[in-house]
Amino acid sequence: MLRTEEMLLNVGPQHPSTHGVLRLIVKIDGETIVDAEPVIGYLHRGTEKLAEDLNYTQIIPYTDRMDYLSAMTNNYAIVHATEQLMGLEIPERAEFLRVIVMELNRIASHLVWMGTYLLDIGAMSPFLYAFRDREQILNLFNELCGARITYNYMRVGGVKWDAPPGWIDKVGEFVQYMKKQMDEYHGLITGNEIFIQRTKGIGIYDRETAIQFGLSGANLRVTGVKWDLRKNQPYSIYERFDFDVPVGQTGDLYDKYLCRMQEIVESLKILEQAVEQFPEGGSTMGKVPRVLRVPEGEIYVGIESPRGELGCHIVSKGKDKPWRLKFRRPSFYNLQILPTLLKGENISNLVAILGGIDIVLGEVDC
Amino acid sequence: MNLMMVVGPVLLLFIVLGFVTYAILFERKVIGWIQNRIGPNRVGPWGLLQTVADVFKLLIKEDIIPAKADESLFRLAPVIAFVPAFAVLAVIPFTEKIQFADFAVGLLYYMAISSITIIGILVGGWASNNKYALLGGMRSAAQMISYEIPLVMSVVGIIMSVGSLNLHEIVEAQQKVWFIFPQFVGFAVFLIASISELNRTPFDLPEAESELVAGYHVEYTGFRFAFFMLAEYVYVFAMASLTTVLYLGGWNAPFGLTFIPPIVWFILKFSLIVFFLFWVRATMPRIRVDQLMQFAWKVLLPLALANIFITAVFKEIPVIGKFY
Amino acid sequence: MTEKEKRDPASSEEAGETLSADNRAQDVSPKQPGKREETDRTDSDRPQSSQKQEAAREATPKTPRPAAAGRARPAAGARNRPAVKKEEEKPLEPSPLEPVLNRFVEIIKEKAGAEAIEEAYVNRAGRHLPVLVIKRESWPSVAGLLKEDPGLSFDYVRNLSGVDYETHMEVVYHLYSFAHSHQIGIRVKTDREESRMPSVQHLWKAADWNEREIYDLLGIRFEGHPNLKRILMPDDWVGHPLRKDYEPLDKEV
Amino acid sequence: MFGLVKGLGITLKNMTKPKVTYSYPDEPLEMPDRFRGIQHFDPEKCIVCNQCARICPTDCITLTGKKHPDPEKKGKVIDTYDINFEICILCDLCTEVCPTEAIVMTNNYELAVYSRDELFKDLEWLHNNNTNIRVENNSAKPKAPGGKSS
Repeated sequence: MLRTEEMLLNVGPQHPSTHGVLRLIVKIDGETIVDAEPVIGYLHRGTEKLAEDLNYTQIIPYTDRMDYLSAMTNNYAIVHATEQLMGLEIPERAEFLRVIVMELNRIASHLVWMGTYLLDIGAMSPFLYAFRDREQILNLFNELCGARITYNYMRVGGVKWDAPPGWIDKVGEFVQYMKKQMDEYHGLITGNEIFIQRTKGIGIYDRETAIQFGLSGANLRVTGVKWDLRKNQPYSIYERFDFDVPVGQTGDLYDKYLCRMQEIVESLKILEQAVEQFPEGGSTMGKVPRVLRVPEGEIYVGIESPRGELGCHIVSKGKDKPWRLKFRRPSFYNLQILPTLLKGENISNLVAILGGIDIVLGEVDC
Repeated sequence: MNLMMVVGPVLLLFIVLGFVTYAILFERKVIGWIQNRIGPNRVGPWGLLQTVADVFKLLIKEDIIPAKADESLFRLAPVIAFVPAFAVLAVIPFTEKIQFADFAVGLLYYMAISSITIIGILVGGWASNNKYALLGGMRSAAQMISYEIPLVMSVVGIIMSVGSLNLHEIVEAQQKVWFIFPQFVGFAVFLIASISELNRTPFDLPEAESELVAGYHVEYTGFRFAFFMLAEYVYVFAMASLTTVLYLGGWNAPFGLTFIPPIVWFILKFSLIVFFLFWVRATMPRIRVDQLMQFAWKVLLPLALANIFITAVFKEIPVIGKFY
Repeated sequence: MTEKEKRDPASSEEAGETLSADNRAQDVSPKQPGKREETDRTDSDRPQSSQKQEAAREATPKTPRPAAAGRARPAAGARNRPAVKKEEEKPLEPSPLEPVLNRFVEIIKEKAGAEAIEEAYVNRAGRHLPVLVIKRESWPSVAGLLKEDPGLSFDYVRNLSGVDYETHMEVVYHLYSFAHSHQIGIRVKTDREESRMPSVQHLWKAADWNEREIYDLLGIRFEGHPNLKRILMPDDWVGHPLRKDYEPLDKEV
Repeated sequence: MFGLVKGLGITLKNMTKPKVTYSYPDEPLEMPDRFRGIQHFDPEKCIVCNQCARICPTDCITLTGKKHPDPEKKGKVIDTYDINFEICILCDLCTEVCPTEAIVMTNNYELAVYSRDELFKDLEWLHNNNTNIRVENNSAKPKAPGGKSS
């Protein structure tokens, strides 16, 4: 047999398709990958250490920068955990505004994923179409809370801004516009034979491995496990909306693509109902003392972010600063399965599989 | 006469360089429009000087040769890649009179010379002593070789119909019927194989941005990098003109509209093919290496052989034989 | 640091639970499933005690889920400010997850020995999460039990975090079981100086990187972990940043 | 094969659609009213209560007050007020806690400079940055009675 020599290839940290500063030390024999070892920590900013001497309102701008593609869900994670620990009551209007902005953010995050995923596989145009539609969501956020990416919109006990006049109808219009756009995406990508060839039957793992590795979000649902925190452990007012949880069968990359596109459609459904049932009056901020003194105790609350279960574990000693704040970051768990998926694949599949698990390095390194 | 021998090629060189600059700009504009954006419009009116600015930038860029690179091969690679691209244009009959070299084996000359570029790319990938470049070089060698054969096989159908390799005669044989209609299968195989020869999407594996960063020309900077880009776009020029000559009847006017001069017809058909190449680049994702190989050997080659067989059979049938 | 807590929050909370219950009256008025309006809150000495919306679900049999896994909570988790702890409060109405907690405790006591569990209580704030504090020595056997025992079968690690309480270090596991769809919180204590912890990486693969992260940031060495080295900080970093006694390199930040 | 052809059809159709890009450097890009741009500071309103410096997550606001010049009035007057825009994350918490709306966000976002020390904006600069100031402010200033309760 021809003696082949293994070669160490450094993929990243500056590499066009690692979605951030992830470094993969890949041992390859020719083009097939023998072993891959992710090296992370290039974007570690020590949020958890900083949080220990910031009071709860000051932590919120820091959470925007963890999963910078869906900052609203990060805001909600810490605000929801604090409210749960304090047993606070959130007014109706604030709950509706929160659900609307979180679902809009989920759609924006999935659009970014779909755009960059197609770019990894080689098609240039879907990336631009995805960002064109996402631009509309960012404009909506810009009108609501004054920022496009780092919203800092939620506060313990409610939300900072009320919806400006006419904003809710703009959300309604966007929902109709986005439904038409979905056919364009399905026409351009779903039927594309080359895309199917590149993604069907690749990066398959079964239900047990997914649960073993603690995967969550679309990565877990793609193996047939119907686990969506909005349904299984409902928080906020998600029980009032009926939407279903898309679940895949085979667990390959094509299923992940279909699952995430279906999740966009489900979020559109939620948005439609939320806009319909939006309460007229009501305040956006519950009764919250001037200086937040969170009672002593410990709590872990998980919510469904576009990448999976985003949990917030707060240990408080009755002060206005958390004693220990730990974020359960879905991308950190989802990235662990990469080495086992990559064994025996080739370089082109490495890029496709890495894109498929949809990680954001700001969240992995926290 | 020998004055023409010198001025002609220089003139052609300038035309081709002019084409290359505006083809790059046209490509970026077309892909821009397809993606709902404007495309380059900052440099010069409507961005017309954009490519000129790019080339100028590449000229004044520092010309780095990696320390551990194989010096002489590193310098030679772009030359090997570019020269065949330009030499191939000698044999293309633009119109009745404008042709630089009209010899009997024009098509064979084209196919032979165009495969020298593979060596240039392989040497470029190997000499820059960079893992990504090596991978890019390996991939492009495998791809070009495996697509050279269906490319040549698909053209045999035309040669059988015309009975000669001379491009001039091939165009003359298409006075009444262009070969795209009788040889449609051959045309399809030829088009796909030519896209792969040009290393363009969906076959742009050697310089797959998202995987190999930039494939074989990752270590090239400055004007050497410009040479590789030049070679690629001159090949677009050559391949598009060859497709026009072989399948779209060169300078023959469709349905007898001969009042428009033949050179204009040639340019029209030529730019249709070029637009199609850009259009495909904006839409298609990239094929994987092993799928690429299977596609070449298990799909294109059998199709090309079947085409030859069908042409041979149809030639014998009296009624429709005259088309073949 | 304020005067040291004589008991760490968990046990004081537990004391608050069983010994004395606050005097908040909880009226669990049944509500129509869909309609959700402000329940009347009896004013009590605590500023923020209030009825969570979920209380409505616990009263109405709408959700098919068994009561054991019900999310409802009769009373909010907020308790008295530790300073003014009145002893004579009425005992809290036992949380619906009490039986679940007791079942866990029995299985573990019977299979892993009685002394394995230091404490067992229901964390009311955290959606009535049954929490067990396990001794470090018996943690490997209890972990194996939690994973393999048919009655428990916790196969999904939801969260794994390290906490530095200055008096001691602690690792907190939140596990979930897809088979029985119930969840549990485990806390294992270890002393601060040379803190050791048996690794559970062989049971749940998700714990691999998490343990490396806890080692990297808090310095708890996990015995039995295949490659326990830093994951977030640079490899040659000195010290473990999340420890309370960690003096940062440049104070200016 | 048909998926590819359908895809080509869609891209061709998109060629005819209107362009969506802004031509930013030529035409300025207006931001909605609530946009969190560079702050505007109004020294008269400031009562030197230090709330903004305390709430700032990155501690980039430094201010010093001095005794009120004419004796009979008590309280302080602002003397120097600096925001270090190297680390300011424009999170809008300072305007939220300011009781007198002395510091307010504007819609300007051009902050690119050639050298770092130009990023230390002092009171005078912040005061002159008074173009398109935010109209609707969500600060701690007590609303006029009967105002929108938010």
